[in-house]
Amino acid sequence: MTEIVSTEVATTRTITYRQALNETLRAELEHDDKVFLIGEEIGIFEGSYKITAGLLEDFGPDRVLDAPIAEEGFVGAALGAAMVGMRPVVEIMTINFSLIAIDQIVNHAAKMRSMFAGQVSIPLVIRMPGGGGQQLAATHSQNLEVWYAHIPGLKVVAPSTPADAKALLTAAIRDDDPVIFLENLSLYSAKGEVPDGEQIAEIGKAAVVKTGTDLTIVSYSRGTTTALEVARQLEAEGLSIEVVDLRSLRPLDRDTICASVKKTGHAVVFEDDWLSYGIGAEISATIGEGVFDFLDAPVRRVAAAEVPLPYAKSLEKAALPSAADLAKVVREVLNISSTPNDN
Amino acid sequence: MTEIVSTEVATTRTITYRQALNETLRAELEHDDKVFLIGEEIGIFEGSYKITAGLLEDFGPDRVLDAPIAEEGFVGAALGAAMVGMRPVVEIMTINFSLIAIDQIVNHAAKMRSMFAGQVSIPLVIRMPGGGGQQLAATHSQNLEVWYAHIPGLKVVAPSTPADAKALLTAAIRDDDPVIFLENLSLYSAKGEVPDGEQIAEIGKAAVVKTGTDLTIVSYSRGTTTALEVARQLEAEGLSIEVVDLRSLRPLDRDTICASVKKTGHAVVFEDDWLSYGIGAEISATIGEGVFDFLDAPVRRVAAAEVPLPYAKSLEKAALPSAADLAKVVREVLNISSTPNDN
Amino acid sequence: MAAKARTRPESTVESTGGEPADTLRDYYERMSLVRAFELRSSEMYARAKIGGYCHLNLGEEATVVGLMAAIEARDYLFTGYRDHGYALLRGLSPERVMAELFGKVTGVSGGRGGSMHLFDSETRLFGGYGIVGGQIPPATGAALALKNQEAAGPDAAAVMCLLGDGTTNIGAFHESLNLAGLWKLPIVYVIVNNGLGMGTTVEKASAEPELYKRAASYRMPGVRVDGDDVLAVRDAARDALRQARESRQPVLLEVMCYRLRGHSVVDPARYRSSEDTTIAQQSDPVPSFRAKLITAGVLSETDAAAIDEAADVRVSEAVVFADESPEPDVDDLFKYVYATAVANMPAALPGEPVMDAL
Amino acid sequence: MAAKARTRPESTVESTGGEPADTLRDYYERMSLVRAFELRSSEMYARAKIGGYCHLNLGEEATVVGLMAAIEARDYLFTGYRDHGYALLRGLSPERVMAELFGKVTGVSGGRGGSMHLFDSETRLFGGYGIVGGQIPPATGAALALKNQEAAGPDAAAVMCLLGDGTTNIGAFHESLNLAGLWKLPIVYVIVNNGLGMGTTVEKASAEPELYKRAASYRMPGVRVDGDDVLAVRDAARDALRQARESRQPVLLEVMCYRLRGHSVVDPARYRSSEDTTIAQQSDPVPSFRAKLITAGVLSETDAAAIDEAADVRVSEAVVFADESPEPDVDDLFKYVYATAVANMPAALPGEPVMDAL
Ligand SMILES: Cc1ncc(C[n+]2csc(CCOP(=O)(O)OP(=O)(O)O)c2C)c(N)n1
Ligand SMILES: Cc1ncc(C[n+]2csc(CCOP(=O)(O)OP(=O)(O)O)c2C)c(N)n1
Ligand SMILES: [Mg+2]
Ligand SMILES: [Mg+2]
Repeated sequence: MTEIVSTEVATTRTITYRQALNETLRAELEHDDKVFLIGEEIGIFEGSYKITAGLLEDFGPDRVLDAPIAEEGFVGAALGAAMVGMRPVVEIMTINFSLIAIDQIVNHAAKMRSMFAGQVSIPLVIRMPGGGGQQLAATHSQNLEVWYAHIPGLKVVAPSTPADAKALLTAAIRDDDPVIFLENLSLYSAKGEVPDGEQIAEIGKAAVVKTGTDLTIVSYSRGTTTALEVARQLEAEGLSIEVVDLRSLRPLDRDTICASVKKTGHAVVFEDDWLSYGIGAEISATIGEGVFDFLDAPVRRVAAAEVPLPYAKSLEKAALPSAADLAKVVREVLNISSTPNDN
Repeated sequence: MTEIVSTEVATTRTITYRQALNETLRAELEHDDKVFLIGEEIGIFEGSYKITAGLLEDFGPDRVLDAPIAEEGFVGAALGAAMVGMRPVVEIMTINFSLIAIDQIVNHAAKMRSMFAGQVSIPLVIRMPGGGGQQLAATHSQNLEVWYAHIPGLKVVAPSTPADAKALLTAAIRDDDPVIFLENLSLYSAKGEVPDGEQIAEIGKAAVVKTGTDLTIVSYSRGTTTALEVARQLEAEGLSIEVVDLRSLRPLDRDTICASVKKTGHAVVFEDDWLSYGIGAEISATIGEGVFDFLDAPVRRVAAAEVPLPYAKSLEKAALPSAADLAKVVREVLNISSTPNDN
Repeated sequence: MAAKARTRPESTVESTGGEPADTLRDYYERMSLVRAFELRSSEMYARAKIGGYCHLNLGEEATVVGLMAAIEARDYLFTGYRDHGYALLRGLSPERVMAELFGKVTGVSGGRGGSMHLFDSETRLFGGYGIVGGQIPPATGAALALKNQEAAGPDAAAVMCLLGDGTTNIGAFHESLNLAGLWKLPIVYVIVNNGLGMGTTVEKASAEPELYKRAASYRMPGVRVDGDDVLAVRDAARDALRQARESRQPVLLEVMCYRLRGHSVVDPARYRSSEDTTIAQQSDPVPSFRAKLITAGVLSETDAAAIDEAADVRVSEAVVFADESPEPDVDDLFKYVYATAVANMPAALPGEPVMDAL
Repeated sequence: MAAKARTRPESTVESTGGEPADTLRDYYERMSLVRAFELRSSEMYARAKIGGYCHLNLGEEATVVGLMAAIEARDYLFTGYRDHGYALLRGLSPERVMAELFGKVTGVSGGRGGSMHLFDSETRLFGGYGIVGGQIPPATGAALALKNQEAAGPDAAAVMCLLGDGTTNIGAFHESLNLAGLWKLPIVYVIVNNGLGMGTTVEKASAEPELYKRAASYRMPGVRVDGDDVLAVRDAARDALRQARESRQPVLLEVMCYRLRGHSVVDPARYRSSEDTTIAQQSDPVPSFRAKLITAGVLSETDAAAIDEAADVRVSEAVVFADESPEPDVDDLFKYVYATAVANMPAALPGEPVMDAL
């Protein structure tokens, strides 16, 4: 399922996404003494979502650095440390707060190497969770990954499984460019098989996480979990659904997406962000351009309603895309096409 | 060309985009004493691009307020003033610097009305130019409008002519919601016919600025100028090109776009931002979904190369989309289709 | 660690003696109401009646009461996410505050904001903000508008902007205070210094931990006051507001208090030393003010018990109201996104097509 | 207005006497080189050889020379966009600096950065930044790395971070200085206070216009020095750097100087009063240092003229070099976007299809 560049062993364990991140951070802190962690409350508090539990104790305050509430300051400081040879891994509590640091990320980290003609590299990882559905209300429930995905100079990955979390985080930390590492609040406790030993994924590659012949669902991060759930459920109805997990939003693996849709002739994007100008727009445009002649029905997008997400459970639920919404649209797309398997 | 809600007269004058903005700001300062201007160097310096020339002198420092270099602070202050009944019009020198204020714009201005159940309105206009092509290098040459276009709670307009600049700015200032008013460095000196008297455009409406039957070019802001130029040039070759000027990026007028493509069967988007996840992605996706059955060829996008824009003229020119690039792609799209006029 | 590490210097403002008994009793009633409300909120969170994040004013009751006794109805109040007590004492009914926490349509923000985003235009409670420091620029802008809308004087309105100690390290704090100092705005910035930003002590967050001293960077008076002393807080805040409204002199007021529990209801605060917890408990302003009033003969034990009992009943009523209120109607999902209707506003639910077939 | 409005208080640092004649002559040579380079840049801009924005150090030559005389080769330098003089005195050849301004591949940043973005990894000139305040967090982070990479001491490296007076009002300034003060980082923040941020005077931008005093918010020493006095600037900067490298004590150093012309080469500075312009011209450090050295017998009129002439020749050579250098190759457009190649990196030119047909 994960496109692995180097593997060592075959044994696996079932652990949570949180645990996979924690273990990978630990392994990378051990692997390279230029790696250090920086963020708010990652030390004594062990992280808002406990991703860094135990690390301060074992690596000390120079390697696991608690920062004041100053996102622009400490993200920029991490960038500066990267410029002089360190390999900082930043935690921003949630993607919502990254807006305060975005000048440092987009106007600086993303541009320096180009603007200075390759004289400096920025081996910087910025980890942060996005996601709604926890009743955190409008300012704390955003999925703004499309902003970062739009920016040359950044790499943006969004793993959907514990195994990918491990392999992509390792790759991100070893990569010499700024990598936005997108986590998701609702994935932290998700469990999955994770191979032991060093695992390094290839950034920029999507994965076909379930094969099928009737329709392709394209998703990423927590969306892939839902996509797989819906695909399996529809299998019982005799529909054969392929699921493409993007894994990397920038670079975008257009070949894998288009190859899948070329085969199935139908595509639905499932995304947690707002519909207009969201991740799905690029996926749909890519499919429309790449495999126009193979497409039997319009590409549809299942995305969040375009409102600042309300706190009330009823409204929040209505606004966020669900498995039921996805299943409904998949059925609509397949009904629209004359024959499900006509290509 | 402009969808006008109210008009008074028929006389027009030929003035620059800059002049249209300046006169409109003046008219609105006169029209409503709750309107005030705030921004860096808009007073004594008369604006980095001289849009506010003469206004400090005529309206005084309470109505034309020079702010320190503190984008987050003064944009947020304008928002706060809007909350208690004022109608601030902010100038941010360029869209690049808006990143420093983006937490106030996106996490606050865009969300307050929803989050507080309509108890407060935010009649706030944020004017700023985007655009490359002036050798301002990577950090000063961005087109990040897609970021704002993605955000519910904001309205985002991007006029391409002096007349629209006037009518949309008037509409924006009279609107009770936060409006991102996108200007463009390379349009300021562009001239056009502007009707005298009060002009108020309807926000959320695109305009067919040239009719044609073979292919639709969708664009906005300075791109529309190039699109019209290319359309006229191709007319000489016997091609009939329709040009849709989006004018409003949020809300997006999908009906006008799709109605045009339904007629022409072919579409090209011309945009100044980076291709992946740019404005064109949504336009392409919209067309793919809205008029799938009428589309005779894939929708193509002509956008900027995905690099931080270099300073050197040669590289800058290569990276930015030109009239020649657009003409080439229009020809490619029409060649791909069996007959140019087959629908 | 927080409490131990930081010395609490002499308050720069002295609490006035000779306060009428009625006032003192009234203040105790308010403190007791906030205490009861917060304890019940914690309980309701545990029972999953409240979701999301939920931050309490436990331990800060004297600060809340003192500040809200100083502010006038015409003034505007902006605060962070630790806002329940301020909303209650701004005059909002416990019913409507609890209903907001429950995400009900009867809540102060229609159920859309939740605990962090209480807002009431009538009483000029102008939010409730969850992004650290996010309230500071808008509060400053409200003061800018006031300055231009009315003349300075004892009857002028002012703005009070609350923020935490940890919040002083964010850029928006600096940018805003500079604007206020430069433009002479009628605003009082109140640092509610409870010694901790989540698990981080002031000393580990601020290079200058005597936060009121940061006012000097903006030629603004900086004042520190004991937050467990309700009268001292009130007087310091009144004086600061007076300067703001009469002289357009912005002020930075630092109020020293303790956070009795974790950062939010789900935080067990294991990072906190037992000494620190002990000090915070010993400084608890509710029992200590109660004891003081009893010693002074303002209240009898029975009176005090009756007040606490009444507060509890009041909060119970609020819970019943909140519980019985309906959730917002899903049909109203898009209701408040925009004030001015324009063409083509998005209104699709997830999975709906972007447009009808042409 | 700027110059008139602000009093220039006694420098808190005194310039040392008894400087060797060679050193003084050397400093004059440097000042003269910067002056000649900047005047020629202005001319080349007018001839459209230089594009974009172009900001000059005219009037700031004593500051530039003094600061660059203090910094050591092992130290890192971060600056804003007004960076030509610093690059020259960091040891970059006028050829490579001028070539960058011309957008040529031989430029210090390969023609990709232009005037605002000079960078040279070898001499540790770490940019050249065009976003106001953008350099401050990275400079702070470089100091953080240094602190962890090596021990404090006279041979340790430090960071010098330059910024303008107007830049002190942005949030990144506050956040960064707080981190430096908190973590005891080896960094010196230098405010090059030329009295103006574009058309705005310090007094209209900063509530506390004595900017060095803002250091107190971070328990950091704040020092102000006369920027027209090259020796005073050098000594103050050396002392600050010493504290940074030996004691990990960050310092805020404010250098008072004048901007001789407009904000950038295209700004006629009409907003400036004639008095202010006069004062700036009278304070011009190049002729005044020249006169001082002649009076002191360090230089003869002929020597001085020869130095100026040599500087001019040097710059002429740079112009020829820049002019004759090639522009970057369009095939290299994507060359530096990423350091680590990964799958599917975008490399399409405008109008190319997003992917080959499958
Ligand atoms: C910009 C931003 N960064 C981080 C957070 C997460 N966060 C919420 S509260 C908090 C601590 C704030 O501490 P303080 O200002 O002392 O207020 P207190 O909670 O003590 O009332 C943090 C870091 C946030 N909400 N916004
Ligand atoms: C964030 C940001 N806001 C605004 C600008 C536009 N701008 C460029 S230079 C400048 C003035 C800076 O003044 P100062 O810090 O005093 O430096 P000086 O130009 O005097 O050297 C401004 C406002 C910018 N580049 N970046
Ligand atoms: Mg606190
Ligand atoms: Mg300046």
